[in-house]
Amino acid sequence: MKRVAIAAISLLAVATVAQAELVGKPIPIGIGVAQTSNVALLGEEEVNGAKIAEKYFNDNGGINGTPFKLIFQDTGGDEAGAINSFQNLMNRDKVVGIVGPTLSQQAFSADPIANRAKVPVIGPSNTAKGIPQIGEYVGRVSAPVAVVAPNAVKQALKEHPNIKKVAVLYAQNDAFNTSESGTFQETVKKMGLQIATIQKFQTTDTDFTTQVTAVLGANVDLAIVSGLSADGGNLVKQLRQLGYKGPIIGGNGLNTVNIFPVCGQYCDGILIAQAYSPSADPKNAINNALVKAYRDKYKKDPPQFTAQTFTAVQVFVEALKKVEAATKKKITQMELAKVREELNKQIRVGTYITPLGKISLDHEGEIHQENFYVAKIKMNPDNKTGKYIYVK
Amino acid sequence: MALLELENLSINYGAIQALRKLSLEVHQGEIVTLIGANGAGKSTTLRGISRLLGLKEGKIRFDGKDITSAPPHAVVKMGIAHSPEGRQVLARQSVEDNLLLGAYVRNDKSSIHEDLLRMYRLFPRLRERKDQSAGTLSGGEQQMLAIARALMSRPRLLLLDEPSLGLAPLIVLEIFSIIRALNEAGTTILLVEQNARLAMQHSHRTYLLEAGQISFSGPSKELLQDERVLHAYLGG
Amino acid sequence: MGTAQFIQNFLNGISIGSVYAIFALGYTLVFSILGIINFAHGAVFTLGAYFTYTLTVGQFGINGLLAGLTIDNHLPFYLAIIIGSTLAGLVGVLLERLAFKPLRSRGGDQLLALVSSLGVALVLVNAIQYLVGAEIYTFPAEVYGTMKPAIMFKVGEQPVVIRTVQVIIFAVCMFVLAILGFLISRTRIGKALQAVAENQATASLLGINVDRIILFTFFLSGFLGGMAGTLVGTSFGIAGPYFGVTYGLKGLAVIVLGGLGSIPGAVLGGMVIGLAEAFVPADYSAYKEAVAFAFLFIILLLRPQGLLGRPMIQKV
Amino acid sequence: MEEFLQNSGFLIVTMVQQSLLAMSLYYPLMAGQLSLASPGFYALGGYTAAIIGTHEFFTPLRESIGWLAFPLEWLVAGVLSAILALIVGIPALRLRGIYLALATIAFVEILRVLCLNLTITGGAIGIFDVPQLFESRWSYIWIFGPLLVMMLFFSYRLEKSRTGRAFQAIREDELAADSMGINPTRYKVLAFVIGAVLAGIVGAMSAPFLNTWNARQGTFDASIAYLAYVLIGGSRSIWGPLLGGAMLSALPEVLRPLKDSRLIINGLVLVFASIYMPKGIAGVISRLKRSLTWKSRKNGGEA
Repeated sequence: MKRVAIAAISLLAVATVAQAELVGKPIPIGIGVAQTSNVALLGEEEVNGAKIAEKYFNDNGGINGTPFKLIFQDTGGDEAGAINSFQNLMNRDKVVGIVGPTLSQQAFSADPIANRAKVPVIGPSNTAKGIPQIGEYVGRVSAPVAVVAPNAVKQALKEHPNIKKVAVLYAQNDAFNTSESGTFQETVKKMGLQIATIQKFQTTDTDFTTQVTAVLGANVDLAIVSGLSADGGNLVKQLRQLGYKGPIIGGNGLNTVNIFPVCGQYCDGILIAQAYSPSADPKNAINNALVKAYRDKYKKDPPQFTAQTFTAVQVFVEALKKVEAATKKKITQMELAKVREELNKQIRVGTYITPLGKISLDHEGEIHQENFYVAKIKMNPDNKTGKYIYVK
Repeated sequence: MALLELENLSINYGAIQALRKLSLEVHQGEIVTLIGANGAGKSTTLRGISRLLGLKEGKIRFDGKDITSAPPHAVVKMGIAHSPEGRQVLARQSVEDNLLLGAYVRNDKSSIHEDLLRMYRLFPRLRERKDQSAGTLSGGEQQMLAIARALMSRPRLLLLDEPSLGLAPLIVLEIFSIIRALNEAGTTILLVEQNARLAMQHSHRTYLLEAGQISFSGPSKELLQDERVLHAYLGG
Repeated sequence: MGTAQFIQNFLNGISIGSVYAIFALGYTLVFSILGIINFAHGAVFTLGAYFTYTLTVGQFGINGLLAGLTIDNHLPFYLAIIIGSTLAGLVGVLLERLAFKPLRSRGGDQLLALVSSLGVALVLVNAIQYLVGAEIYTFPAEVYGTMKPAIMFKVGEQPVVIRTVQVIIFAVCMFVLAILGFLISRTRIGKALQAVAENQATASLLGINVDRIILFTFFLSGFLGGMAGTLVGTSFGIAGPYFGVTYGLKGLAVIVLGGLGSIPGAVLGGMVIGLAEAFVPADYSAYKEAVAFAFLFIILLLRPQGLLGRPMIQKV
Repeated sequence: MEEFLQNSGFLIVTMVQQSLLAMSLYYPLMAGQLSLASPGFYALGGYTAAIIGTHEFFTPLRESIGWLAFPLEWLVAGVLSAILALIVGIPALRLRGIYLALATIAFVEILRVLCLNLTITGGAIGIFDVPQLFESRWSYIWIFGPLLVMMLFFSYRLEKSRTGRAFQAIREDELAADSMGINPTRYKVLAFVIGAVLAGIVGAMSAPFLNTWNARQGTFDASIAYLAYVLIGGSRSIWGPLLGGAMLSALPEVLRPLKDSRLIINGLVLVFASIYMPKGIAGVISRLKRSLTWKSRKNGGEA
């Protein structure tokens, strides 16, 4: 009896290995981002972008007529959660590729696993150095901020030529903000300005009185803030409330409409280094479509993570189309492993016209983005909503 | 009719059975003494009555009402006050606050104050120390405080657990004369005492408790003459 | 450090400290009576802020079950904060009934209360996210009427500044401390509360309904937590469902420093840690986070009962 | 089967890993000490492995000893944890009950802020691209599994030994133990160090397992999670933390199909488990076992 059972199990095992799996229909694409934990604030923006992309691209014919569906697996805020989410997506949900995870730290943990399993991953918000280098199956559509930041400083100098002393503030427990601030500091030095004070905080902080009074005490002409929406917004608000009058540059983490309610009227005038601008290019049709869909549903402009996740889905969709063109076969008639492999190749070929503008992914999977933007925040009279006015 | 009636009371401490089907009665106006060796279940009986301990079986009636499943604070409200064994005063609070907390169940503000003065008359030492925190009192003073505090609720039945424990002989006598006085003023008293002879001399009836059961009972005067009781508990 | 700088740091410290203190008040209250740490306090704090928000603004964001919902009947802020805090108090009552009382009456390990309150925190935080998403919600600036956002004065030539809302929080903190002090040392229920805190069995022998006092304490703790959450929310916005939970850890340092279970201690502890953080030199701001815990560690070694605590009988 | 391991292998190994971390809390508890320091030592161990595995300073060493670098990492992590445990434990273990727990929480937080600020620990990003011992996550069972078996055996021997009895005596009554000639401080520190070394080694094994290491490993949340493992599992036998760690770490994954509400349910389970299983899972099991044997004996008697 026991022997029979073992035989049956091994037969089954052989069978699953031998019988190559086909891609399911609709074609499954995985979204592994933080839907719970305190990272969910970012994850929710990503989920919204993914959902809009799913509807938009399916309405436009899916993958040459075959619909695709997004499968969401929550990563939570930690590394193990990201791995579990990815494992589920790869092995149980049999996705052709994964968009995720939310944090760079999670990416360093989960991406190698997808890479070894030869499942293409596109990071929607992983900006740390070294992400594309994890492996050949790992790419991203979130530009490392080194290229974005200098523009904002230049713009500030253009508007206020007298700037001499600069204060730099950043959230030290956040990977992105730490590295972004490094770039800001280098840029400032290169431009011959003086860094009068460097203040660190945590993304979980709310009270910045000490940092702000240090900035005020240093008598600076420019403050550069690298933080996320809640902490960054509060910091800006407290800077202004306590009497700082000079220009403020916000890092890319402040490029979200989520900061409007936090700093309210005090958001006005912040220069923001942007990897995505909802209003930079009125001729960008796909961005217009995203902005319209988002406005229809949520009554405001899409934040950057929403646009980047939308873009990640778009890259998958267009690359899948290219796979069909290259192999002259329908995706749904191909083996899963083969599709993943081909898909990964095609992701890195050619360019994409996305809400982020024209982008491409190089052989390593790093994004090359044609345009970066600097915007200035203009608050509406209600002091709760506002816009990013594109300045560069 | 009995003021307090215990019927087949059994109480367990974990796996140990502390009381086995104990029955006793206390009548209006009596002083009843409960004597027995250490661990016989005397304090357990009192703690059962004031509902600090859960019952395994049995019934408790007070003034004809079944209080078996009443919570401890309700029992106090019905007129049973329990002055527990040892130093169960609220050490962090002042003597006066301890006394006022004794009257917690009462609403008649003015007469509470009268009673407070009465307690100070009964226990002048407490008056001297009324603003001190109770933890700084001596053992005897704490005992007085515990009794006085119990009296502050104007109980119809007073449960006294070892009022003489650790006190100097003179103070013990003082306390017993107070007990007598209270009883004459109308308070019914159930008394647990190590000092059996003294307790019996001051009480109307006595129950003898052995291994969680009543082994003997009767008017204190008779029991004081009883050979066996004398031998076993009165060291004579 | 000049005088102005010193005064500025001092004010900064007091203003940060008041936030810690106001969080810690309800936290320490439950400890004082049950000798346990209520990990769900941070969640109740958050909930209070959301309640008040719902009553004053009533406009929900784009995520969660209530996405897009708008409530048109708005209450004035002072009324909303009272009702919101009362609701938070009721959540506290529920918390006691569901997570603490069953444990007590079953005589389980006291430490289990940590786990069950942690469970409640998990439920509350995720339920909030389920309903209103992880977005940031903010109170309109007008909740305190038309006041200047900051107060500035000069010491010598140097300006010293403080945010008005911080002054309000500090004032409320002191007011609450005074009211609590009166409530606890002067009223009947306060005396009963102290008796229960000291010895539950003795308290019940005095005719005090221990159960009801514990319930009252949880209500009070929830009420204070909810009010604190709202006030802090008006200052910083409600930064998602984990908003209050992040105070939980530092709150522990605060209440231990002040003396576990001591109400003035919670305020003093908050101020001391706030001041210590404010006086960390700018160059070492990265280590500011560790200051509270360094204090915690040291005070535990030197004086485990805290600054204002009594030497403790082991409770848990 | 292979597919199952592919998919759930990581989770199963995580369950073993979390059981081990729960056990690291159990040893101090054997001697009556409620220490929540394990996440600190876990973090230290992880950083040790990640630094030895990636830092250029150790490149010649790695090249000369090959895969032996891994056991070396475990050893170094264990030794460093022991040293740090002595430094922290000797002053801290004078505290009791919740006070010790709070002091250890403070220790974990101070360590976290330190790791966030040092260059060698990689700041906020941490250390990534940690060299791998195995290809698949599931294979990591070959290091965590034997460690678990070893620790079970060790605990079994410990409980029967003089040291184990000394722990027991201190747990029951420290003063009485002292008067019996047992030096409480010595044994308390010993129990603390055992737990720290275990947590440190688990950390060193986990850095490759998780591919990366950063200051988000080993936090206050972890302290509380491990405490929950031990209490829900049962704090009176080594099986308690083992079961608690395995079950509670698997719970959110088991609940994954519930999507948005999975963590709400997870929280409810914690509440109900603490209320209805006051002696933990191990307690429930031993009660079941007792009532079964009792019943069968009773039935046997009647027959």
